[in-house]
Amino acid sequence: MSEIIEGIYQAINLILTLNPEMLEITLRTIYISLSSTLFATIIGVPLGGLINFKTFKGKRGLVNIIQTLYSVPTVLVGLFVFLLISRAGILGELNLLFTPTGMILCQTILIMPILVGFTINALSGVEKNIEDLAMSLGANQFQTIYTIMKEAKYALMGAVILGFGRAISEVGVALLIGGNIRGFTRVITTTISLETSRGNIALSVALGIILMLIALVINLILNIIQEK
Amino acid sequence: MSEIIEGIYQAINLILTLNPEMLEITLRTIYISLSSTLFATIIGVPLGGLINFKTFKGKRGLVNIIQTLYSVPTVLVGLFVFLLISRAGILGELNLLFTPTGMILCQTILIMPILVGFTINALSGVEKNIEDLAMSLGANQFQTIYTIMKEAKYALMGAVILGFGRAISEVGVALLIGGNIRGFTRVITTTISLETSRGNIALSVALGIILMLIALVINLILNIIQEK
Amino acid sequence: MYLLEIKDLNKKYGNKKILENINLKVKTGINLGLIGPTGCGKTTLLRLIDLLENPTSGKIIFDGINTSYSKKDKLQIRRRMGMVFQKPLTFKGTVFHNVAYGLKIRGENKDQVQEKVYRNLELLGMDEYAERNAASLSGGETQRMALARVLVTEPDLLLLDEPTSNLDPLSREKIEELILQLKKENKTTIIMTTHDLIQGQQLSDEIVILNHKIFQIGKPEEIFRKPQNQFVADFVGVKNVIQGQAILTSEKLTMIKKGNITLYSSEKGNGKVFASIRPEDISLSLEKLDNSSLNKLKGNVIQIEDVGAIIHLKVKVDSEIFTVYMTRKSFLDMNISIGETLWLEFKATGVHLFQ
Amino acid sequence: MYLLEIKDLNKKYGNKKILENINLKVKTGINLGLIGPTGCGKTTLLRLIDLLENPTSGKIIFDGINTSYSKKDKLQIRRRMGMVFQKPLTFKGTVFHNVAYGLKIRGENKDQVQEKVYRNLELLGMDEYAERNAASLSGGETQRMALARVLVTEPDLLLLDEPTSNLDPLSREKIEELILQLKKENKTTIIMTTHDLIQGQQLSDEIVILNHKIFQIGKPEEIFRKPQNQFVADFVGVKNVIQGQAILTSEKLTMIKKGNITLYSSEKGNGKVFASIRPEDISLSLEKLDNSSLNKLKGNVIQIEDVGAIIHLKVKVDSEIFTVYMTRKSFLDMNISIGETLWLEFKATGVHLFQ
Amino acid sequence: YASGQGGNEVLVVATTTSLEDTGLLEEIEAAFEAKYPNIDMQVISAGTGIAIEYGKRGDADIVLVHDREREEELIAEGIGTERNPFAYNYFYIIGPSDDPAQIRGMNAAEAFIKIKDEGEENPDLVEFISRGDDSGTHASEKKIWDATGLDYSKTIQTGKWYVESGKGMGDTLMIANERQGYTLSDSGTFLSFKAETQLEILISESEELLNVYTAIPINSNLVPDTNIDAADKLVEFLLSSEGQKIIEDFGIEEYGQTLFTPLKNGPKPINYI
Ligand SMILES: Nc1ncnc2c1ncn2[C@@H]1O[C@H](COP(=O)(O)OP(=O)(O)OP(=O)(O)O)[C@@H](O)[C@H]1O
Ligand SMILES: Nc1ncnc2c1ncn2[C@@H]1O[C@H](COP(=O)(O)OP(=O)(O)OP(=O)(O)O)[C@@H](O)[C@H]1O
Ligand SMILES: [Mg+2]
Ligand SMILES: [Mg+2]
Repeated sequence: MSEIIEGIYQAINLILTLNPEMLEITLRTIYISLSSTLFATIIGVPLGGLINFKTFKGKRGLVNIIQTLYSVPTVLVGLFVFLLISRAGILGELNLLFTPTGMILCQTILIMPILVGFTINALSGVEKNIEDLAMSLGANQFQTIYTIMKEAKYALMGAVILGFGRAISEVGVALLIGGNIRGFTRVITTTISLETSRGNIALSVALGIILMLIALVINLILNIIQEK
Repeated sequence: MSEIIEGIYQAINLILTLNPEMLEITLRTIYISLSSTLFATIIGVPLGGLINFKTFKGKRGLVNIIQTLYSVPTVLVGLFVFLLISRAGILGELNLLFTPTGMILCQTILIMPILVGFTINALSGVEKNIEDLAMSLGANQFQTIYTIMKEAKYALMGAVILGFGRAISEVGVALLIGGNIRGFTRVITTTISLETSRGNIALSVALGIILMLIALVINLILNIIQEK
Repeated sequence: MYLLEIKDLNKKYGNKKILENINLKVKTGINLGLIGPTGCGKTTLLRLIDLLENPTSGKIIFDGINTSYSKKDKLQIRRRMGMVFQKPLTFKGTVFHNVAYGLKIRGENKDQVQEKVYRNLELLGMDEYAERNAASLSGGETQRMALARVLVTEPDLLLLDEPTSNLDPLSREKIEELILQLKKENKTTIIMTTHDLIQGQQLSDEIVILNHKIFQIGKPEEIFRKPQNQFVADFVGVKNVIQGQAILTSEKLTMIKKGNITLYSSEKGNGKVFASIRPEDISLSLEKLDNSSLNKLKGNVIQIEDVGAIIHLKVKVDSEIFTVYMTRKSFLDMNISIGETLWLEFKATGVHLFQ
Repeated sequence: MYLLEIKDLNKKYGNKKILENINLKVKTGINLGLIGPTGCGKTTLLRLIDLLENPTSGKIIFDGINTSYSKKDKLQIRRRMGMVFQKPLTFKGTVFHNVAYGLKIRGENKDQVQEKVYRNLELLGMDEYAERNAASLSGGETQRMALARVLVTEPDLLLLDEPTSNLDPLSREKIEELILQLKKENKTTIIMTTHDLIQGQQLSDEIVILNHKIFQIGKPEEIFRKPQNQFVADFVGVKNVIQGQAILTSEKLTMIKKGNITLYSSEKGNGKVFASIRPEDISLSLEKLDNSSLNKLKGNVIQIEDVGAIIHLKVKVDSEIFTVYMTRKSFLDMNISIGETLWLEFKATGVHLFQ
Repeated sequence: YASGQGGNEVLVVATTTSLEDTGLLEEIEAAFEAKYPNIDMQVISAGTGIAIEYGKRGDADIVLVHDREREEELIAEGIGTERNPFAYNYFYIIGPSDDPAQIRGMNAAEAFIKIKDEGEENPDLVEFISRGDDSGTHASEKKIWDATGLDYSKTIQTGKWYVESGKGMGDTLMIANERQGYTLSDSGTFLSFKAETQLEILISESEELLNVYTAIPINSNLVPDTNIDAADKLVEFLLSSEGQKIIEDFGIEEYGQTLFTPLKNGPKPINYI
């Protein structure tokens, strides 16, 4: 277990010395995971809202499929997107492979089911009557959905935090789509995986600790936003 | 994209031919991920219940930390458990490294924060008054918690399905703790990762499809349980 | 003009018919009371009117617009209505937020919102509560907040589902005054359900007696004095109902016989009828008096009930039991006790006939 | 024996004192009415008694056990109580499930649960609803289900928070009968809040007038006839309250002066006092009659209100306005109209004094 | 410095993990980009199979691998332009220090036969951990089995002693350490991991253990959009005396010994064709 103590020590050291490469990797990690979370939220939450509020045939089945997608392995999403954006793929022209943009795209897809699914979960927890109340007070469909989301904001924020957690901690997509290119697509998780395969376990632990600190800070910020 | 069609074709083929190695890997995958989900549920849901119902100083902070743990990278958990159960570790005696049991242990730890966190989320969505109602009708603390869980069963089942999804789709822990040893700790995700590194993209896609089918069936079963 | 017309409205839940064949016209500016037993469909009807639910069949026409046609108009129509729900409902957040909601979603500017919210909270004696967490309000406070929440939007049609059920008498009186004032000053049309018959009678211009179907529509005094059928009579608490055989004896007089009892009514009737006499129309005396009342019955006091202002007596005449009201004063003056023999007198104009 | 004793109870939310210095003893088997304006702390008091909330200070002693001591006893004590909440609350699931809840958690066997649930549902006319989704019940149905849910557990102490606020008159009467029956047959002690003063008066053995503090405890007739202070008088709707200067003229008579009005009361008073006369104790005549009533005042009719059974008159005497009740019959007989001059008469025993 | 900035021409290099994991490519990248400031060299490290796949799909401009058979296939398909061997080292046969199968001093093929025999007899004591992932290292292992005259696919079915990790070199070494088994490792990875394990080099410098690293630019005629110019420049650089010097010196600082021998400037291996 000495590696853990060593890891903590190294983590403190990395933070205190403000290692420029570390800083760059950290900022990129935040940028990529926050962007994917943002996009997935912007698309997934309204989509979840729509599914929750519409009654249609096969809704139950759709929710089942969305929940099944929680189980999609990152490599599978990675492969799928890879086939799409690799030069030989349909979107090959866009040159997205091995770029941060490609990573954001892929992670957005990856965490989308979580956001859609847990939006549905969160909203279905809100009393049905609140919907009536909002509508009765003259809210249009959009305003009604927005109101109910505000009622469920605690649960929704949980989903967003989870999506963010999945994005920032994810390594499969980051490796396959990002390629772990130093100075360009290297993020904390891929660095951990590289350092682990190099046998630098203490350094990996240190990086893991830094990742957790980032996540903590971002969660705190998201929680403050939620309070408003 | 031809690999995807090829992948679907191969998936059908693998299923129809009942490839014995494939069958073995599939059963192991189900065994390991269901076991971890079960343990994490048994521990995590009551724990989440306890946290939700007790008022104590630092509760808010604790919830924040739990939510932060959504972001814990699988490699980090993997490394931690690895250091614990490897020969040189404290639990080295137990010979858990590179065994299915070790994988279950580690995945249980991995998905625990999700179950605890989303249990809190789900329960906090239940009207505070329901708690009073249960207590007033003479429910003891345990019965009160159980009642509120039943009120929130939809959201709780969402958390369990998510935990299961994370466990079955996870590859970092499976590789680091399981070791992807053929015939012993190899599961679908580690096979996908192996086949991908071998460049067998279509086969990886096929395996991914099979994984999704398993997840679908298990979700359906969980949903039927929930209905009761 | 009719603000609201309901035509052949039906509503089922599953196979259960909740509302059957509802036809109703509500004039602009009137106050319509919706009265009926528990589970009779009052809330359902209000929800249908507020376009929160779709009818199984039939039409709801609001201000000339058929609400089932124009899907897009629904929102506009709903914005001209306001409903206070029977079940206390609050948005998370402060009382201010709750009351401001309707204005905010209509995009009114901040100052206006501020001004209107406070004005309406004041109106309901809730201005001190503006910054309170709405969830922590008491039952009655919640109800007043809910009313303020609707009033800020100045609806043309106000739907009130038991708006005073959680209020103490003083607060209730204030709300009742407010409702009357709204009608007078803002020409707001109001449909309100109530279980409080007195309230219904006092506040309404017209009353609908509902029990899945409409049993009677009319002015309060019609409903209470001339119930059109047994259901309404029972429900509005018409106390002395006697089923008997009627014979028209002259142009202006019907004679009703039931056992040894003979009654005279100035209304027309024939064959099997119900006759009802309002308790306060019956006077009591210790001896048979010689006066113009046509109906004079002898009976024994079997029960005395002290209901505060008024004493309720039950007097047995033949096999029928009559309820009679009298003031405490005359009760004490006459020194009535149980078992005493008394004479009941009432005029033929006081005997109402229905089937 | 006292089933419940409350000693020096205080409850604050934040800095707001909700309940101050509550002292109350509730005898086993009695029916205590809790009456007070909106937001006065009724629900809070019931919640404290049901041990759902902790007092800021003070003791609640149930059947001799101090509930603040023994944490473990709380559950046992709570199982001997039952509360019907003001806000309609249901567990997800059927009506049966809701009503069976209390029995199931007490571990009763299936047959017994089945039998008791159906017996109580029937008692409340809800047996047909057993398999219905509880969330889809109407307001009144929910309230009846909530009562059944509590009754199955046969509590020693029943706490009812506005148990009939959503019920129509007929259902309400049934519930009222049920409450009286429970008291009689099961010796259940009941504490109930109500906004319906008549209900409070009819059902309660004792009434507590609450407004954060206890303003009066007493038998219903004491409360309604002899309010101890202005608050209670106002609240219970004592109509004719006159503040004047009292002089004790003899052993048995107090003279009260207010402007040109002089009143005589058979109660003792001195200095500044309030005098109240119940509207139904006042009789009216067109001329000053020569009889034994000590109080005879001349006034003008300024308002006539028709409240169904009874006519309410407002009569202006000097600068005071008196409310007088009379039956429709005598109203018509006397042919009273607005502006008419009348004589008010009442006995000295009908004038109640308080400060 | 960050290679993401400055360069306006991108050179994507797909490499097997062993080159990246040792850190050699980082130094090469630094020097190469210093020389060609307008080229941004981006290194993707992946399993041999997927690295070659990247090449085939045009996602990489050049691949650096160590699997002769597949390299030749790539040339034959016309996807790779030519093989440019630029460095070599030897695989090691690694095992527990007590060497339960007693293979010390043998050549690679003999050692494999010994491990198999002992392993079949006593699978609790003697195990061989194979990468089993079709990597360059795995390909070399197969070649050694071929050299023993045994049929590879039958051999690996003969019992519990043959364990397939299906993972990268580092992880496979960890498994070997945990199970106290034998394995075949490239020298660079083993030296990185030595400190973490109680394993020893039992056999090195056997003829069959030769491990040659090759650079293959991707043919821009067949796979459009690849940056063949920059790829050629990298090949040129790897084979230049500057590049060869970097390879020669790499590792002395960290491990006290060289990890790779430059193939153009350094001594040629025995029997090298
Ligand atoms: N979703 C539903 N499914 C089945 N029955 C329903 C549903 N919703 C309401 N009902 C039934 O319809 C009837 C009418 O309900 P409604 O709420 O309109 O009654 P109400 O007249 O408002 O009664 P109350 O005075 O008790 O509030 C009730 O018997 C109720 O149980
Ligand atoms: N959590 C809280 N924070 C602050 N004030 C509160 C809180 N809960 C209740 N109150 C206030 O305490 C007062 C008493 O509330 P309570 O519910 O006991 O009133 P009540 O007598 O039952 O009124 P009602 O007749 O309207 O139901 C109210 O003014 C209410 O706003
Ligand atoms: Mg209703
Ligand atoms: Mg209350």
